[in-house]
Amino acid sequence: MLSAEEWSIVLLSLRVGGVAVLAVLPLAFGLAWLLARTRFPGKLLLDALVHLPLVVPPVVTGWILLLAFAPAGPIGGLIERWFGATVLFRWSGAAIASAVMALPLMVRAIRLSLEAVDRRLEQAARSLGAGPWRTFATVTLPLALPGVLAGLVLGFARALGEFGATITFVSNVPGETQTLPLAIYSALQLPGGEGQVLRLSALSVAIALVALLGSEMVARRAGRGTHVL
Amino acid sequence: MLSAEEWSIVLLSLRVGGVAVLAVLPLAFGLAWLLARTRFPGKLLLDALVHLPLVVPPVVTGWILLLAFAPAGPIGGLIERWFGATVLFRWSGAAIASAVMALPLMVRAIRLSLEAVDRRLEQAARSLGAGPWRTFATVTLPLALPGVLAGLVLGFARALGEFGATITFVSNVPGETQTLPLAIYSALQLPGGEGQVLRLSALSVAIALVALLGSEMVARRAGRGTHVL
Amino acid sequence: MSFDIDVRRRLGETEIACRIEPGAGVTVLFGPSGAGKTSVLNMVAGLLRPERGHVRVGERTLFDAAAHIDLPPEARRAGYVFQEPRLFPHLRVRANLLYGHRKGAVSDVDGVIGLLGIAPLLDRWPRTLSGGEAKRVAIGRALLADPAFLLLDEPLASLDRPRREEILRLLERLRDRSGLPILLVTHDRSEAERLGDRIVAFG
Amino acid sequence: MSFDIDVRRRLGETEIACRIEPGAGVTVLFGPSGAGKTSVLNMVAGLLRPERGHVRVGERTLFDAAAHIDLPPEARRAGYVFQEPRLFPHLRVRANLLYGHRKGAVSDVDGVIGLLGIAPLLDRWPRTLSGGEAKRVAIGRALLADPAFLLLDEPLASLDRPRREEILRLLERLRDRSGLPILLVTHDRSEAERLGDRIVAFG
Amino acid sequence: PRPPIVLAAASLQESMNAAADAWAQMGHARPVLSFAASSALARQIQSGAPADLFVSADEPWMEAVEKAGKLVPGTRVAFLGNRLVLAASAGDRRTVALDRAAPLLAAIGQGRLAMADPDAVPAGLYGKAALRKIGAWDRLEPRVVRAENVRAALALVERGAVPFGIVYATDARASGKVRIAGIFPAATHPPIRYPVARLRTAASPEAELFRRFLISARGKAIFARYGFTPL
Ligand SMILES: Nc1ncnc2c1ncn2[C@@H]1O[C@H](COP(=O)(O)OP(=O)(O)OP(=O)(O)O)[C@@H](O)[C@H]1O
Ligand SMILES: Nc1ncnc2c1ncn2[C@@H]1O[C@H](COP(=O)(O)OP(=O)(O)OP(=O)(O)O)[C@@H](O)[C@H]1O
Ligand SMILES: [Mg+2]
Ligand SMILES: [Mg+2]
Repeated sequence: MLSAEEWSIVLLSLRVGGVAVLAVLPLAFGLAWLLARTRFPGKLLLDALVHLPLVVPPVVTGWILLLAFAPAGPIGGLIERWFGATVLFRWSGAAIASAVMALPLMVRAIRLSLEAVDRRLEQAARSLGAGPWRTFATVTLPLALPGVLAGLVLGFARALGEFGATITFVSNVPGETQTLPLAIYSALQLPGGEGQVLRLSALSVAIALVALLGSEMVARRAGRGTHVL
Repeated sequence: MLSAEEWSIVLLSLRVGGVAVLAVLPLAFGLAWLLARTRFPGKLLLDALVHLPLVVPPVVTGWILLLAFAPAGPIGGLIERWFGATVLFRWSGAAIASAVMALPLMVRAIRLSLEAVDRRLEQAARSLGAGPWRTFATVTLPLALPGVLAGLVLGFARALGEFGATITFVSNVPGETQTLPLAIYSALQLPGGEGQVLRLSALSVAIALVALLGSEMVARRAGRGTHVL
Repeated sequence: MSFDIDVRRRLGETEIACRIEPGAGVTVLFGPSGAGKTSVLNMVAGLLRPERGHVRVGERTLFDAAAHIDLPPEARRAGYVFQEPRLFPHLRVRANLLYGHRKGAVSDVDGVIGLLGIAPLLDRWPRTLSGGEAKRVAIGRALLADPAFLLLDEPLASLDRPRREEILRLLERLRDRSGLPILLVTHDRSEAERLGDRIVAFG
Repeated sequence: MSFDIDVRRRLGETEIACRIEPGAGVTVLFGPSGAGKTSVLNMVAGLLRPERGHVRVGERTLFDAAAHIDLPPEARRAGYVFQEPRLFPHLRVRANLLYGHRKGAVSDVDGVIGLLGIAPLLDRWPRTLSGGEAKRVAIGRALLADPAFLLLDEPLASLDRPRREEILRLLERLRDRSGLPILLVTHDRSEAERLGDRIVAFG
Repeated sequence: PRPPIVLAAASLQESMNAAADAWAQMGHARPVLSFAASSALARQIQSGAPADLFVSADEPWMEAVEKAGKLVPGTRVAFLGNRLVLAASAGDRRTVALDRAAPLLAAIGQGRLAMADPDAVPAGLYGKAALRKIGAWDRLEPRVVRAENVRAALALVERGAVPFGIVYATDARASGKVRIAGIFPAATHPPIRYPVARLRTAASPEAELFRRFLISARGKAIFARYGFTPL
């Protein structure tokens, strides 16, 4: 059904998208929390900063990432010094690009759900002896779960489709950074590559469908209590 | 400050993004409603279809749009027949591309908010004599407003950054389809174009910032009643 | 004008059945917690669909399983005070009160507001109201919707004695002057005996 | 063990001030709707911060504006039954009841559940509960959190008479045996007189 | 040893893959090939990305990389050439002379002409120069459809969205859905040359060997099969 090469592209895409979305989830949640629950000077600026990867064309995001993560760049220098490694041409770099592109979508979705959480339930938890952390873990987080799930789905879908930032940042290295969209790009460069393009696109869609199905199932399980029929 | 050419690019981007997002909003709301409130066979498929433009790389989306809207294509043929016009190489085509790319983000955000609306309030409205439409307009819609606003912001930001589908679908026609990202792409192709890239990117960010500010203000006004302090 | 109700509905484990013979005035639903009182009101209001039976108020048939009649809630003209206030959080108190009010309707807006003592609250958001204040606004909202009958689910719980007295008197007046049929849920026996022309024991 | 409360706080237009001198047993807060009873309970529970004054329970100072003491809610060990049930919608009744329950705590879980008559509800979701059922679960949840004192905001509203009687007896036992200080809001004078060692009139 | 990482312009995808296959058949480790726009690759190199060889689709980007000091001096060689052609959809039987404006203007008429962005992308820049030279640019500029790259311009012709496109001879030859309606005389535009160079960051001992293979007669012969002109 799938050639060995296609399999490896699919696995790479899953790894890049999965790692990207899961790794960036805590950051996304933290940012969503700051934006939903706190007031501080410069909040609007942070909000804008989070939206940046959406507003600026992906190639520019990729270029900025390149400047930051290059061996001579501010972050790349540190990584080089501490780990003796680079993320350029590496799947970890592709995951970084996907994570950055997915971030605004995840933050918005989580923020929407956090804003809808009834604070009086958190008060009830506190009065029942739960500290802020337990309250967060047992009340806030479960009640914000629809947003977290939506964020994961949106972010993962975005990561699956991410092209411009990735190719600009970590190039198009088969087996390392050549995820599905980059493979599709390569196929598009070939005369008569349309068949391959459609095949790979269908693969993307199939993966997304499975992810969606999974998220809907989790949402249904988790929503049994909260959703009014 | 801005050259006449830059001004016209900015205005075009605003028009394309604004028209795209406002025109697709009713559709997005309708889809969000279907997904949030109804059950029907094939719902998951519709859900997946909505996510498609996110999952598939933008160039592929652009390519599919091209196939559909080309004079020989199924939709393009109809437009040609009825209006004697084409959207190819026209700003209307750029708006279509942006709308398609923005759709999944808008649907998700609106759906999240719709799912959080307390149905018992709708029941109360009905018992007070409001028919389904009045209930929708005076209760459901205002309570889902955070999601609508988030959807508009996300969609507009996405439209501002939309590149791959646009250039593939309607190409890069100055004054007609050359929005900010396309102008940025052109500048990126030339050695030494970085200054121009940064300048145009800053413009995008400034526009997004204004849009964000506006949406936050509307959200604050609308949220006075609903948000627990 | 009076209720003529005979409904049945299963909710989870609970089988709810209620029969109210025609008879004017205030009908009190009395019964232990969980007996199905709220569910009956919901069925009369059109918010919960009975499995069988009928709901008639005066001449009007609101629901009849056999005849396939099922008026939507907005056509039933119920003045429903829910067990919990259910105020619209995005509307100020004034807009909540007037939500169901039609221009030119008979109800005396200022009179109701004054009697319920909610005049100082008109510009407030519902979330800033105390429990009893919210309850009073909910009563006002139902009364101002120009209802053809009233469904009151513990309307006087969490109200202090003087307020309770005034609202009781208002309900008595509505019953006596306009002949408005009233279906009242209460756990207070004195309330039930004072207002109730008939008491339907339950569960 | 007793309350020693003196708090002040402005909410919108309302100036809320409450002073409760030390004294054992059940203190009833009695007053018209909107007087500030719920707000006082919130200040004692640590959910609303007084502008000045102090809150002491027994030997413990929970709040003292002058001494800059302000224990967080979770450290106060209040057993708070809110005016509205505030059950966690994502947890079943059982998990709601046990939310504040620590292993090895003295409270008798089965006893409380039996007494409140909520044993058949344990596997249900809160949204399927009737008003009185939800209220009883909320009472159980507060009692099982092993509280150092109780804050009860109209705990018996929307409960039928037999239930009400049983819960009243439970509260009396708690007061008499464990000497648990109780702050009770009620609009029912008979309830107030029966339970209240002191009645603080308000507003 | 680690195989060399070769950053190559996207338009070289097929031919470079063939060259890499041939190299691997000679018993070497197959180089890792990364295809993207020359601009993207050049920026990666400028930022210090650790690659071995760079094959650009035009000289200016190679120039920029050299100026940034990223090349090993003396390793830069322009080894391939290409031609610029007018592609028409396969059903179109016309041939168009491209040494003057009139035939082209007549052929396009009120239609449109696809090409890579004439202000940015190399193929577009060459095309614009050629149209200028034959005096057709001013008349045709409003009719030009600017595509993301030369392949995208070709795709527009393939799908019938536009009747004509200016593309590289190699692209037009490889596509089964277009015909070459005319070839721009070499004198009408700057020479189209593909330079290769070894990068300072090159760590693979094979890098230099592969570069030499590419510019050898054997190497160039492979590219010639795909329509490139060996230089
Ligand atoms: N955010 C606010 N803004 C303005 N007023 C407020 C706000 N919160 C509470 N209030 C007012 O403070 C007063 C005290 O409220 P509280 O809930 O303590 O009353 P209560 O005595 O419990 O009344 P009830 O018996 O009706 O429950 C009320 O008049 C209420 O309207
Ligand atoms: N979705 C459901 N699933 C299972 N049981 C339900 C559901 N909805 C309601 N019930 C049960 O139906 C019964 C009737 O509920 P209802 O709210 O009508 O009671 P009630 O008489 O109003 O009680 P209360 O005086 O406590 O408000 C209750 O036992 C309740 O638990
Ligand atoms: Mg009830
Ligand atoms: Mg209160």
